This record gives sequence, C-alpha cells and structure tokens, in this order.
Amino acid sequence: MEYLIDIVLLGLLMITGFAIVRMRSLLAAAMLTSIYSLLSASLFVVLDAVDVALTEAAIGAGISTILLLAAVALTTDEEKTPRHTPLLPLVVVIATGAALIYGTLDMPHYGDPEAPVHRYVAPTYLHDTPGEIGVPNVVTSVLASYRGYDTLGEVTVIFTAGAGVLALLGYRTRRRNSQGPGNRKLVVLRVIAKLFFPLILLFALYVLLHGDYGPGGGFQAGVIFATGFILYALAFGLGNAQRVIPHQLLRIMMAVGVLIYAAVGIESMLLGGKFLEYRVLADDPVTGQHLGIMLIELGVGITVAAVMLIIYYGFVSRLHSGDM
Amino acid sequence: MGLVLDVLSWVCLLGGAIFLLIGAIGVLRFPDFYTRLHAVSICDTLGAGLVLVGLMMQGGLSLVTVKLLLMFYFMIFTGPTAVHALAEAAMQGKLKPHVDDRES
Amino acid sequence: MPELLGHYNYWIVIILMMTGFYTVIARPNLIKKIIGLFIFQTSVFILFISMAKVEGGTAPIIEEGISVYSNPLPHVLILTAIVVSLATTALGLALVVRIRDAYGTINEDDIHVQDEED
Amino acid sequence: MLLSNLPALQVVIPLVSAPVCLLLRNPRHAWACALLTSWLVLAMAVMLVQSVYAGGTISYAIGAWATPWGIGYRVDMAGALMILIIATIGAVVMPYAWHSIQHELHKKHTGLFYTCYLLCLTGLLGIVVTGDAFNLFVFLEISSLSSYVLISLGSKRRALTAAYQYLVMGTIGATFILIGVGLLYMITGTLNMLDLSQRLPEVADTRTIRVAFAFVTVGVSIKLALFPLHLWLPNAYTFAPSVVSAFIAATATKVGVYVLLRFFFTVFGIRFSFAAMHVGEILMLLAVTAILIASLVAVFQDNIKRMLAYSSVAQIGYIILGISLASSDGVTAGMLHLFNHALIKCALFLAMGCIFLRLGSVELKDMHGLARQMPWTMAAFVAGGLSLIGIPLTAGFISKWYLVSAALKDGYWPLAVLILVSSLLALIYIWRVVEAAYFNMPGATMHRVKEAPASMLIPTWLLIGANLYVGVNASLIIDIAHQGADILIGQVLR
Repeated sequence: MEYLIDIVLLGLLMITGFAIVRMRSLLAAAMLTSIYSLLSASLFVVLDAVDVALTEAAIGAGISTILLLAAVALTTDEEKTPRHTPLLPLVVVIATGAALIYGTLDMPHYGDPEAPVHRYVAPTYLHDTPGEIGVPNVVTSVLASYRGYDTLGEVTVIFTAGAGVLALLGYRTRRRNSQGPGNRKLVVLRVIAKLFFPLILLFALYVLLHGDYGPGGGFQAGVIFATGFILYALAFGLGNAQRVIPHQLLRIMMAVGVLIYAAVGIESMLLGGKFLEYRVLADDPVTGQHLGIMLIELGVGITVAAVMLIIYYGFVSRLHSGDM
Repeated sequence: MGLVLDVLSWVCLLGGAIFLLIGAIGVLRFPDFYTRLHAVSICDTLGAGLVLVGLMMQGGLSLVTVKLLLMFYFMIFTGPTAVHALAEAAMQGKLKPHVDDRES
Repeated sequence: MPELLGHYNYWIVIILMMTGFYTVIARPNLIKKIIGLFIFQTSVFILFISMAKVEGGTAPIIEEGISVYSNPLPHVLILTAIVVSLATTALGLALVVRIRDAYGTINEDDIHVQDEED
Repeated sequence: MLLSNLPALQVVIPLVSAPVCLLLRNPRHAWACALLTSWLVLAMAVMLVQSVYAGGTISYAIGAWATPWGIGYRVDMAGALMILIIATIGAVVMPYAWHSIQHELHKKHTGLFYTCYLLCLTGLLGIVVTGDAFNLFVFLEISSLSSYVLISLGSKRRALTAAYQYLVMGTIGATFILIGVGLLYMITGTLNMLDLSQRLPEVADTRTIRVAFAFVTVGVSIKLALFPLHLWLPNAYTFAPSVVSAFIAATATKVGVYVLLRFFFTVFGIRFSFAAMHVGEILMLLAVTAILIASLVAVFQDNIKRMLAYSSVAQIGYIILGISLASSDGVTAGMLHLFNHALIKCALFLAMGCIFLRLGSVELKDMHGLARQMPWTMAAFVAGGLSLIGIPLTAGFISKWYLVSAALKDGYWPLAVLILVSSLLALIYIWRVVEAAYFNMPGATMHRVKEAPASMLIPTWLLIGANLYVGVNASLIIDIAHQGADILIGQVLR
C-alpha cells in the first residue's frame, strides 16, 4: 500500500516537474512549484520523515511561493522563448543524469534495512537518545545536540539571507493607514484573518514547545509564526503589520536569535565543557541537555521568524500599495 | 457497535472520495473561472469534510480525533474564504463571467 | 514488491533532479532559473529522504512497543538543507528584483545585449 | 579554557560578532567591530598555527560527542596554513576597508557590508577547520551566500548580474557537492571525513563511489573556478567593491582548492583519486589550458580588475597543476603558490582599490601618467606585478621555482616550458599597465588626482612587504607547506 502511494506521488511529481519546464507563464510556474513542494512534503510523510515534511510544507509550499509570487509581481509574468537551441544544456543534463543512474546500480535497495546507513552511525542515535538526551523525537536530539553545530550553521545561513535581503532590497515603511486594496471588499478575509491570527501564533508556540515529543521545533515554529503575520499583512495592509511588528524590532530579533544560540555554546565553554556541550548547563546531564535544546530552539525560532518577515517586508514594500 | 461505526466511516470516506472526484472533473469540464470555483468549493467542503469525519470515526475517542476536529474547523473556515477571495480578485481584475448567449 | 522497486525510486528522483537542472541551465529567464534551482534542490532532498527509509519502519520518534525506526540522520541533514535552499531562493529573487530595476528586463539574452552596449 | 577551545573560538568569534555588527547603528562602530574581530581572529590563528606546528594535528569534538556521531574539528598543518592565510588577509583588508567602503558604498549599506564580511570570514574559517563532510557544505553556503551579497554591493549595475551568475553557478556547485556527500553517506553510513577515509577502501570498487567522486570534484571545481567552470569569476571580481575583490580573490577560491585537497587526499585517498580515477591527468590538462588561455585573455583586457581576474584563473591553474602531480613536491608547490598568490592578488586588488578611490576608474585608458600622481600605489602595483610574473627575490618566484622543479622531477619538462611561456604573458599584461602609468602622457584632468590615504597604502604595502620577505626568506612557509603536503599525501601520519 505504501509503495502504491509512493509511486503515485512520484508520478505526480514528474508531471508537475515537466509542466513547470514547459510553462511560459511565470505565475503559473510559481504556483506549480508550490504544488511540487507540497507533493514532496506528502512524499516525506510516506517516507516517515515527518519533521522534514512539516518544514518543506511551511517553507517550500508556503514562504517560497509567496516570495516567488512577489518577485513575479515585481518583474514580469511572461517568459520569452530562448534565443539559442538548448542543445548543450541538454547534453550536459543527460550526461549528468546518466552518471547518476550509473551510480545507483551499486546502491543498496530502497528501504533495505541492511543498508550501511542503517547499520553504522544512526542506530546509536536511536539507541542512546532516551538515556543521553531524554527526548523521544530523535530528529530533534540529533539536530539540536549531536549535530547542534550544523544547526548553528543553519541559523547563520538564514541570518545571512536576512542580511542579504536587507542589503539588496532594504525596506520602505508604509503609512499606517494604507489599508491595501479595496477596503470594503476584504471584509470576509479580514474577519477570518482576525479569527485565525491568534490561533496561528498559538500553533507556532505549540510546535516550538512540542518539538521534543513530536514533529516540530524552532525552525518550523519560526516559519509558522511569520506566516501568521504575513496573513495579517495580506488582510490589513503592510502598513498596519509594520505598526504591530516594526522593522527595527525585527532587525534586533534576527540578531538576538543567533546570539542566544551562540551564547548557549559559549556558556557551556565557560562552565568547563566543550562548545555546545549542554550537559554542563545543569547539575544533571539530561536536564542540561533539555535546557540547552530548549534555549537553542528558542534562538532558532526567533531568528527564523524575524528573517522571514524581513524578507517578506523587503519584497512586498516594493509593490505599489494595492498589488498585494 | 464497532461494525456500525466502521461501515459508517467507510461510507463517509468513499462519499468524500466521490465528491473530490466530482470536483476534479468539474474543474476540468466547466467553461469559465467562476463555475470552476464552484466545483473547487465542493472539493474543499464536502469532499475533504466527509473524509475527515470518516477518519474521526476510525480514530475513536483519542488525541487523533481532537486534531482531526481542529483540521475540520480550519477547513470549513479557510476553504470558503479562499474561494471568496479568488472570486473577489477575479471580479476586481474585470474578469467577466461566461454567459450562455442562447438563453438570454 | 520492494524487489521490483529496487532502484526505481532513485531513478525517478534523478529524472526530477535533471528536470530542475535543465531549467536552470537552459532557460534565459532569471526567475525560471531560480525555480529550476528550487526543483533541483528539492529533488535532492527526496533522494536523501529515500535512503533514510527502512522497510516496515516508522518515524524516528521513540515510542513503547516499536522497534524499527527510519534513519533520523538524513532527516536532520535535509532540514538544514531546506533552510539553505530557502536562503538561496530569497537572495536569488532579491537579486532578480534589483536586476529588473536596473535593466528593465529579466531575460538573460536581453541583459547580455545591454551589457555589450555599455 | 581559552587554549583548549581555540579551534571552536576561531569560528565562533566572527560568527558572534556578525549579529553584533548588525545591531550597531553607527557605521564607524560596525567597522570597529569588524576590525577588532579580524585582528582577534589573526591572533588566534597565529596561536593555532603555533600549537599545530609544535604538537601536531588538533582534534576538537563539538558538544563533546565522539566523532562519527558528533561533529569534530580537525586542524592539521595544511588546515593551519589556510587559516593563517584567511586570517592574515582579513586582518590586513579591514583597516583598508574604511575609506574604500565609505567611498564606494551608500551609507545605509555600510553596517550590512561589515556584517556580511564577518559572515563570509566565519564561513571560510568554518570550512577549513571542520572534519565533517556535511558541515563543510553548511559553512560553504554561509561563505557563498555572504559573498553573493558582498559582490552585489558593487557600484555598477553589472555587479548585480555578476552576483546572480555566481549565485546560480555556486548553488549548482554546492548541490553537486551535496549529492556527492549523500552518495558517500549512502555507501559508508558516515559523514566524518576521517571515518570515511577508513571505510572507503572496502567499497572503493563500487560504481556509486566513483559517481560520488565525480560529483564532489565537479562541484568543488565550480567553487574554485577551475577552467572551464570559471565563468562566474571574471565578472564577480571586476564589479565587486574593491575590498571585496581583494578579500574574495585571496581567500574564497583558495578555500575551494583546500576542499579539493581534503577530498582527494584525506577522504578518497591518493590511491583511489589518482591511480583508480586518473584525476591527475584530467586536472593537469585543465590546468594547462587554464594557464595558457586565461593568461592570453588577460593580455587583451582593458579593465585592470578584469585583467587581474583572468590572471587569477591562470594562477589557480598553477595551483591545480602542482596538485595534479600528486607528489610531495608537487603538492608542496601547489600550497606554496596558494599562499603566495593570496598575498600577491590581494595586494594587487588593494592597489586597484586605491586607484579607483582617486581616479574613479580602473580602465587602462584613464591611467595614463598615473605614476606621477600616485607614486606609492603604482610602486606597490609594480612590486606585486613582479611577484606575479615570478621575478627572483619575490614570493612568486619561490612557488614557481618549486613548481618547475617538481614537474622536472617527474619528467614533465614541457610543463616547465609552459610555466615560462605563461610568465612571459604575465610580463606582457603587467607591462601594459606600467607603460600606461609611467610612460604615457597624463590626461588633462590627471593633475587633480592625489595619492591614496595612508590607511589604504599601509595595508597594501604590508602585503607587498610580506611578498618580498617570503621572496628572500621563505624557509618557514616552505616548511609549513611541506609538512602540510606530507600529511595530506600520507607520508607522515601524525
């Protein structure tokens, strides 16, 4: 049964992929990209990667699509036909693909429990996590503790993106009463947005705090939190959203999140441990791990939420009021 | 009791699937944007709604059902809102509804 | 069934990857290139997640009574990679918007023509 | 505590000061923050090199998790040399940056510029110290993303397209590396480089590993701008702000070379890379083409920054040529040239920055008679140029000498001829600038041009001084390079 779903989803992905290549309208391509992302998120669920699925759905199908749409709105929708015949690209792509397929021939079979990846490093994580870290979600324990340094790098990447978009697009503050398009016509959207805005923020908090037990964590929470504000901005206009959460605050939040993460690492060095060694943070190693994971997830959440909103503000504040 | 619940839930699931199918066919077959929106809204409300209800019956009294209930709640609000917003945007974009000339 | 699948899953993923890769290198439209990169990267994620799958396993959240879990490590890697992909997309699109402001076009061929005139 | 955590602090300190820099509102404070950090990084780098030189390879387990499960740092002599290069360039470039950036960038971008610079520094240092293949990808992306931003801040609109082109090619490269690392992981089940090197020989004969090798090689080659994958480089160097050109030309591609070395020698092992995959022959061919074609193209450039960019492509060819010999002498020569070229190119780009500050252009036709107005800058350019050509008593001579003798030792005498020919080409393109600046009649507005400020001249001359010093007394740096090469090749296991 699982395989059937797998095949169907892969087939749909292929159709969507080819449609994106052929599509001349960029708006349609952007929407199809969103669908592609959502399909892969569903595939990740089938493949047991629930954390990844949540992230892909929030990032790929959510934020990325909004950015693509904003970029299309800021530029142009129509794609011109290329001047050159795409012979060389085709050759490169076929050669690369052929090389990869050649490489698959010696791979372990799909789902094979005897594959090296399942025999060597990973079983230790599954075996040791309950005793050493004490959280049921192994993805969280690997992400935040065993490979916490990667996650620090990840937060830095997102911080870099925020700084980059700030440098490239800057921001323009809207007057607070620029109510966006057709005031009266948005009544339904506004009522619903008002109803859902607190719920989305609450859900973000749940995802943040529940990350140890189920799918979720700082990153997903940050994105969901930002999505709440994006909904608010869509319904009530950018000016009002900027009044609720001003740009300067976002800039501070973006820096503070990274600093919280790094501070946890530095604190553990000051307490005589190695960098990011959470177990020295409390008397009991497991409590220390808990504390460390909680703090760094918080840092991740703050930075991610701030950067998402900075990027959103950066793009959308360039549109003429009324476009989005 | 268990059997009745099982049968009921399967009826709901199958019914939902049929409505989803109808909606999908509608999107393909209807002539213009507004009628297609009409087809989509069936997918959203009746289709997905019935599937959720069916799943709730399968879940029984558990945390899963609570989550499904929340999803149901979200679905009945977001679906119509999205369709409404789309129609509104189309009207603002001066998209004329398709009117059959023979009847007028 | 799994025997039949064997590497089939990987092959489709490779086709998907190449679809994205082709879009990046063959299309002159700057936004389309970014979309291509996005597809390329997302497909690589599917490759990683596919290798984490264990026949008969469940999501790697420890629970009583379950002994077979999927491999959590690729999941962690891909969580990081998704973030990197978003960062790249955001920066790329920001550049495209600025290029459009500066050149009035987002078609690579037209930009080359303008650059030649400079 | 400080000393035992040195490898971690080396990366963490610039990482922490980047957000601090963003919070500082005053551009001057942001600059001071970046400057202090750069100097601190240099001080730590010197300490790190000393301890590696004295005590051998340093390992550091982050979070105290043992390595294949956690992420570990591993700094050997080759890595220490790279850290020294990056830290030196950073520390020299930052005092220079203040005037140059104030002139070339809008005031609102200044703070963000320093933030991105610190992020780039973090990324580059992080790539070098890490012992984990996936962690390398993460830090590679930090350095790449920040350098896209840095390049896009250039004053002309073509800076934007250059940054975009770099972004697309760089991301393709990074994704290729990701695929390669994924395939390696699939077959071995580990991501730690040392662990990989121990587990790979068993499975070296699989097709998957061969493909993984190819993908990693191509991906890294894009990052280090190996001919013919160098297309992003000329535009990026030409249109970036002067400071950025100097910093990135001296560090980013060099770190790419280092990553290639790590994968070839540490991860895959010399036997697999060179005997089984024949990568030596392929690299040699590409390097030779790069040296000839890029030098030739450089001769015909009228924009001097562009000329230097093509010269960089050629110089990367030299470095790769040394590595492709796969002998102790060859790799030593490659690493020596890596160090020397970083010094030379950074100094030359800094001199270009001085000229751009006063002249507002780096076109050859605008530089007629410049030497009378900016004697110190032009003298620095000439000294750097001589080193680039490889005149005795300069750093460039030392590394070319080593390269030629390594080639001759393996019986590749045509390579020696090639190096001579391309040095002649370098002589031609440097001479074109010298001729314009020293022997042509100055234009009407030339008398208004002043010499660059001391804060920019001193860093430039510091690098030139280092160049000349290495040219006279290179024993320490040769020793470090030799040790690094031996560890990589595996003659000394420490």
